[in-house]
Amino acid sequence: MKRNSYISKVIMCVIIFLLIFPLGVVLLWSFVKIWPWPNLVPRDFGIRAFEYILNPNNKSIRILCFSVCLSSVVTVITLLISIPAAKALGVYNFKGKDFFKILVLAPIIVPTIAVAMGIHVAFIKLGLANTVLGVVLVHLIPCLPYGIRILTNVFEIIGESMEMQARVLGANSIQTFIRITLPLIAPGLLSAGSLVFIVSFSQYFLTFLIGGGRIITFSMLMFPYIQSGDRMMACSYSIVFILSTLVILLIIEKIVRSYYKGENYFYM
Amino acid sequence: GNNSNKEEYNVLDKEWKDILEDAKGTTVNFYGWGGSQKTNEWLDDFVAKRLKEEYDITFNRVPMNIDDILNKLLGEKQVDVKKGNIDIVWINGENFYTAKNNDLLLGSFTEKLPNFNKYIDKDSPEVKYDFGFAVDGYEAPYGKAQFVMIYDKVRLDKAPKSHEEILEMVKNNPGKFTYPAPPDFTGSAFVRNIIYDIVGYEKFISMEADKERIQKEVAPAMEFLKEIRPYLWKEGKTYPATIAQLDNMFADNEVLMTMSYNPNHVASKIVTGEFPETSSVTILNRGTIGNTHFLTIPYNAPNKAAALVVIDFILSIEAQSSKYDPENWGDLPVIDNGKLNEAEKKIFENIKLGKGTLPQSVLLEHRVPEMPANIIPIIEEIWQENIPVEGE
Amino acid sequence: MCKIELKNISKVFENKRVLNDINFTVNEGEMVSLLGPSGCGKTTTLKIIAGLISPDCGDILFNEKSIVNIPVEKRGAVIVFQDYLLFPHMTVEENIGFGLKMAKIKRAKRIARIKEMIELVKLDGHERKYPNELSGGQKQRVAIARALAIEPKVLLLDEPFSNLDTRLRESMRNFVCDIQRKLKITTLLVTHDKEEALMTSDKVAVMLDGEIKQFGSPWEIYEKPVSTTVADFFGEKNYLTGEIKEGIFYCGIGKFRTSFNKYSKVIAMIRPEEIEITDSEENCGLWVKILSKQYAGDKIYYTLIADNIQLKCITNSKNIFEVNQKVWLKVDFDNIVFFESE
Amino acid sequence: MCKIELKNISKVFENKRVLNDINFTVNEGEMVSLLGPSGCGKTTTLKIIAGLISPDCGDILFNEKSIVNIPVEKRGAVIVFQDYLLFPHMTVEENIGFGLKMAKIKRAKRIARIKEMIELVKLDGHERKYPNELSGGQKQRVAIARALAIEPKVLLLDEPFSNLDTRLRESMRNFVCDIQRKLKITTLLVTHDKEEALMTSDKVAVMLDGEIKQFGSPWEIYEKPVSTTVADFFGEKNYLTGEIKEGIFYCGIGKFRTSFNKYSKVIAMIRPEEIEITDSEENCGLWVKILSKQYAGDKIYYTLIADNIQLKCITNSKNIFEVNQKVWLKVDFDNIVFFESE
Amino acid sequence: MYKKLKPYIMLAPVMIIILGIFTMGLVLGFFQSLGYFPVIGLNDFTLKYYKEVLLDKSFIDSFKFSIYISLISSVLSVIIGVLLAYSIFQSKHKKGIEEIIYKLPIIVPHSIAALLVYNMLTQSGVLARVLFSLGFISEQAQFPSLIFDKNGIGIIVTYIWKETPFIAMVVYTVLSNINEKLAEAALNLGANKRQVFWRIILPLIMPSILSSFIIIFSFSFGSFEVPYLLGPTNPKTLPVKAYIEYTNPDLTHRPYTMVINMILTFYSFLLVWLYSKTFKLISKFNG
Ligand SMILES: Nc1ncnc2c1ncn2[C@@H]1O[C@H](COP(=O)(O)OP(=O)(O)OP(=O)(O)O)[C@@H](O)[C@H]1O
Ligand SMILES: Nc1ncnc2c1ncn2[C@@H]1O[C@H](COP(=O)(O)OP(=O)(O)OP(=O)(O)O)[C@@H](O)[C@H]1O
Ligand SMILES: NCCCCNCCCN
Ligand SMILES: [Mg+2]
Ligand SMILES: [Mg+2]
Repeated sequence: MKRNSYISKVIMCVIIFLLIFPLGVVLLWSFVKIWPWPNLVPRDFGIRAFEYILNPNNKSIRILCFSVCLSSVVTVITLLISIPAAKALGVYNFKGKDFFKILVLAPIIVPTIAVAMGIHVAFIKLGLANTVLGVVLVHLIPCLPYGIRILTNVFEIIGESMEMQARVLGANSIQTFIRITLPLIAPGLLSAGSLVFIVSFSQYFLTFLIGGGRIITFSMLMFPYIQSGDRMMACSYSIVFILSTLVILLIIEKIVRSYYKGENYFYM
Repeated sequence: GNNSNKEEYNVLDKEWKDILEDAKGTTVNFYGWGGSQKTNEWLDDFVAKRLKEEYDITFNRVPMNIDDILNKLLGEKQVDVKKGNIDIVWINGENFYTAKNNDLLLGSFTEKLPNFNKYIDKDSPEVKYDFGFAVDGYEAPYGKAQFVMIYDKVRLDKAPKSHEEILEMVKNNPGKFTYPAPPDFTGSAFVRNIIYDIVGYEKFISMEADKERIQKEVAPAMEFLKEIRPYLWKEGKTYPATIAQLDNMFADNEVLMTMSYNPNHVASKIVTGEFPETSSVTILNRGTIGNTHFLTIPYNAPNKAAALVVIDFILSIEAQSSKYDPENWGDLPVIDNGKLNEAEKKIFENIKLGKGTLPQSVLLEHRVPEMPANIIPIIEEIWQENIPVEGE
Repeated sequence: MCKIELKNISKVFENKRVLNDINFTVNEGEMVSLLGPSGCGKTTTLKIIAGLISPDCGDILFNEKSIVNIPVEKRGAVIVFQDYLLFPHMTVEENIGFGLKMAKIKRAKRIARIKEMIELVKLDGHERKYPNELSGGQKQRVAIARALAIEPKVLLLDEPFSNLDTRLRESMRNFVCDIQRKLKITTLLVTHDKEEALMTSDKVAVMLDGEIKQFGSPWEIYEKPVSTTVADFFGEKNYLTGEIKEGIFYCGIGKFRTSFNKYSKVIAMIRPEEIEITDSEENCGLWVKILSKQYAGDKIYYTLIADNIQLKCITNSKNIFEVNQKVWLKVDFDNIVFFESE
Repeated sequence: MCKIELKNISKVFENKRVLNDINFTVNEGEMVSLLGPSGCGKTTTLKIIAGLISPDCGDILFNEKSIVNIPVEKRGAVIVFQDYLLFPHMTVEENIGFGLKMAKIKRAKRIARIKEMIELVKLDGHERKYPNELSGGQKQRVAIARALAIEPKVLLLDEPFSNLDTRLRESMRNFVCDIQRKLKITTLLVTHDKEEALMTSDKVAVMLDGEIKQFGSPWEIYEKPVSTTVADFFGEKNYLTGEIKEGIFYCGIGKFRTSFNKYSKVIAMIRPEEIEITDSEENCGLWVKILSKQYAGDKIYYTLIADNIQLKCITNSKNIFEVNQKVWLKVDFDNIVFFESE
Repeated sequence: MYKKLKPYIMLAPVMIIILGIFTMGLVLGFFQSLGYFPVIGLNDFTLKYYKEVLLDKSFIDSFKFSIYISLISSVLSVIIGVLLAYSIFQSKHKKGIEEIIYKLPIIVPHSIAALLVYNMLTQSGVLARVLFSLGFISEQAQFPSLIFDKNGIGIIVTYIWKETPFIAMVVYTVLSNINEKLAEAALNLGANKRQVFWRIILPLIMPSILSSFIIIFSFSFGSFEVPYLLGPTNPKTLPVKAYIEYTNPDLTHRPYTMVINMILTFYSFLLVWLYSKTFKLISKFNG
């Protein structure tokens, strides 16, 4: 028993190291001026990129805040409509269930550029192009599959019996949802939520197209630098991108946990 | 804004002072590639600030790749959107051709711009033609680029100045040279430069887009590329996909040379510290391709008046000289030197040349025109068919 | 205060008819026990009443009104599930207070009520524990407390005491019955404990294979079972097949006088506790041998053999006999139950 | 065939001592019942023996060898869990066959064994069902079958029959006992059913508050409880505090002759079934009134009152008395248990 | 009646968005693949683009390469991801920092991931430098070609790096929702830890593994960024081919883009469908 958990600890540490080390290199690169072969350590450091990002003229920070809000809204909406769908797919048996299960994956399966123009035309017709609402809606597309699939798995495991118990005790469907379903799926909600946030936060093609430049997100600022190969810029933007996402996710996690923990103390 | 639909329609009929009046207090949306810190900074810090001071125009830069811009316009065109978002687009070459051909642009507007009339040599092929296509006033020149190759004096003592010297260099330094695979913009330009260097440029300038003919003409160049292939990086079995990667490989000492369509590129890379101080540019003796990049206005620009004002401002001495300063951007000016007075000439002369770059005069001496844009994809196709080898 | 009527309820699961035309009525404030072997459909019946499963056909009336279309939470019928179903993310307190909160009971009142319930189910000191920190019996008590806390109109108990020891079971049972009587909660109790069923209920329903086989007062069910299967349900019985002719019952172990004469071919059911054994010969005895013996504290279970027929016998543990001992057996055939045999 | 010894086992959960210095031995092939109120630590004890929880201190020996460092799966001690813990993704068959598969039993043999077990626990026709399609009792039977299928050395049963009806319970119990005896499986049975404990076990351990209070044969435990708490465990008792002087027991309801004379200040424990009531005055009777009565099929529970002292009495249901009737009470004070009182 | 409709009602909002926004896009894309694109003057329906693309000899190579990349990377991601999730779950005595940091790569967009793997694995990358300074290689050229190589190592590594934490996160979420007493029960019945994992844990988390596999497989099968940035010049993956056609300023190339995309879409659906079917078969008969 002891030996086994030792082995799994080692496996865990090795994998985590391999996952994290390259990120450390990214962090390093965001301060690197020049790093010629075969040096193990960069020759010269600088903070040009961070200076640029913090320069208010190019509005990076303002756009970052806007992006965070936008993606948060997208995340909330995605989760709200994913929960019933996931519950239907996870708990109930009905005709065409398998079909729906594959269909919700469509946005991942169908390459975005194949549908982009059609979506754009449709959004223009609906008057949604170049609006925040339009961007929010179009972000739902790549986000929904993640939300639904993860929550479906969770619902498959927890089933419906707890909700039934709550109903029997006099909770109506809304109360049941808030008091029982939500807390029970909270861990899954956190996973799904963070993933959805990330997917929305890193969307740029659809944002370009539907936002039309009216709506500028942080990834739209960042991607040109990645493409242009300015590693210091790209890495700095990435670091800001990663850190802000991380902060958001940690805050959400804290809030969720404290909400349900807090219940223990002032639940009456 | 304070310009109704009707006025927009007639913006090209208006007096310049009315246009200035209309533009006042409005916002203009400038769409273009946003992958260069210097370029962005110049627009955000200099242009935006000056526009506000001078014309009370709010300058909004939107970083967007040209293909996304075109797709957006194309989508709007399908539904016939009268009022879009884009006021100014940074464009050139094939993309301009596409936009113009599909009626995505406002029309001939350059004659309206006082600075265009005052400073630009309208008869220069670099202004009249964009990759061989007639501009017809649909776009105004913004800056000039010219193909150069970049090397590090410390690592490579003799920079190649012709295709023969390139062959010699790769033979001496196997695995230390490569170029981005077309259709990368710069990689494609390298291939064309080799073609020019081997078979001359003249016959291409007015050539039809006929694949067989082109194939025959470029055959010697393809032979050359095959000849150097075994001495290239990874024995020419694969090529970097983007110029950005080649730049990084050069910065990391993985290869001896990189290349650029911007002769001042090396200077800014030295300033940022990415390239060593000893980096320098070289050009081919038989000339390297130069081109001009332009600014245009989409057919459905919401604020055409301000777009005109902004483009006019960018054509001013102040803007062009500021842009030329390697401290700011280092982009070659489009202004005709002959149309400047002494004081104005002085302004340009006083600008310190960037590290590692060549003086404008040397560049202009070795400048050859671009091929027509519709030939380029054919050449890229030919390259694709001839050069890359499938794995063993 | 709610009268429950089940009318022709049927339910099929995967081609298997689990409930077949169930009909019974529980009057206001009554406590009815539902007995039946494992898998006969008891839980399903409760779930249908609560609204967790909808019946394939039939109707359920609460106070003469059909409720099949009323949502679960509006029915006011609370189940205590066989497998507890405590909310894992809530403490004992919170679990118990859940229904009260749903009913929007004021905080102060709620706290008082939770405290009261916790005392009644003897879980003081466990208030802040989460379900996974409780023992089986403790979980069951929380489930009971949670249901009773909201004083439901209808209480559906699915083997609520199965994991409790005898004493606790008794006290919980008394406590539930008290509340039930005081508040006139119409109650349906599923239990496997026949004593529990007989002692606590106003009526008993015996269910077999998805059908109600007998529905009546405890006394009726125990003393006048309609069939041997129902009878068997209250402990193993001795059955003697035989004939009654002119007041005499002829069977494998002998002939006995009886006053019963409805049928001639009969099965006599003799409860093991109706058989007396002694070592002193008294009137009209029968000579049997003890085959085996099991000590059960206040009782002893014997297996007797008489003329190749095995008989079960339960006596109190005052007279202890040994295996293989020969004893005299006494049965009062006047008071036993006869079923017609075909 | 395995002797189990528990030596000074203790366990603390969150500052609460759940097991306190537990010591007992189960001999090879013996069946020992573990009784105790809910939450006293029975499940914890079983889990410690199986290796699912490690004790804070103490040692466990299987056949004189310490096994605290042997992993769970090597111990060969199988638990039937109180909450079944069936594998939700496996059918009934697969659940039952799981242990066999783990033991690398050949397919053909496995199938035969699974079939046999399914028949024994009477689940024919449910082979292909998943746990969530089973009733409570059916689940419990699968859990039992799953454990027995692998014929373990040590069998730990945690209230294995709590959700079964009396008859099934009895037949399952007999079946488990048969296997247990045949294969000499050392068995520890947690049960709340005192009869079950007394009837099936070689020894009984009574656990209270994490301590073994008494360990002995069923007869010892029932007839010679070491304390009133142990005694109470087998049903409610009547306790009379009094004094014994010169062969006479003086107490609240009168004075009685007795042969017991160890202590003078005593508590007499009278089991409700040791009290006889009649309506005809016989020798040495006492006059009492019936306060309440509960019908329980073969028995009737009476509460009697004599001189303001309530007494519980259980009689068979032959003589039925009415509430408020006055009856004569008879107790054999020679054979009752006296505890010393302080 | 309501009971029967309920799941459909619950799915409705999602379906309205997915179908509503998607159908329009898909139909237009499909029309364009058939050569109908009026705005640029293509007005006739034709199958010629399909024919051209399907007959192109490099198409098959690209197709194989795409499948190879996404299959290898998805399978490896799943294996490593499950291993990671399970080992974190196992070694979890109290909540550690590892529970957060392993998720970091999920936050990183794919293009940054490509950049990052590039930084690590090129001949002048961190790994090569480390090997050089340890004396394992004496010059850059000795370092194997892992980026832009025909085996797609760079692409695969990037996907693995990116998707492993994704799998681990999903699996870990599900793992922590599984009643851990089931594992106890299995141990108790004589299963060792390995068997507990294979027989109890894995089957229970299998549905989640399946759906995350499908997600990452279709994602990597259909996205161009990583192979575009790190792939060899030849063969290109299908999405890269489609992307290059898409960015061709000559809009008459657009139908080729759409043909490739339609083929991609078709095959993805086919593979996902086949996969879930076989999975069902396997799980039915393994008893
Ligand atoms: N994980 C835990 N954390 C804290 N306390 C626990 C935990 N598990 C059990 N307990 C406590 O330990 C005590 C003994 O539990 P155990 O499950 O052994 O009781 P039991 O004798 O089996 O009771 P029952 O008959 O009700 O099943 C109980 O008071 C219970 O609340
Ligand atoms: N979801 C289901 N699918 C298929 N069969 C089911 C389902 N639920 C229950 N059953 C079957 O219906 C029958 C009745 O189940 P029910 O739970 O009502 O029994 P019960 O009387 O409560 O038994 P127990 O005393 O064992 O709990 C059982 O045979 C069971 O196997
Ligand atoms: N393009 C960025 C998308 C990031 C989300 N990836 C989640 C993992 C599955 N592909
Ligand atoms: Mg049941
Ligand atoms: Mg227990």
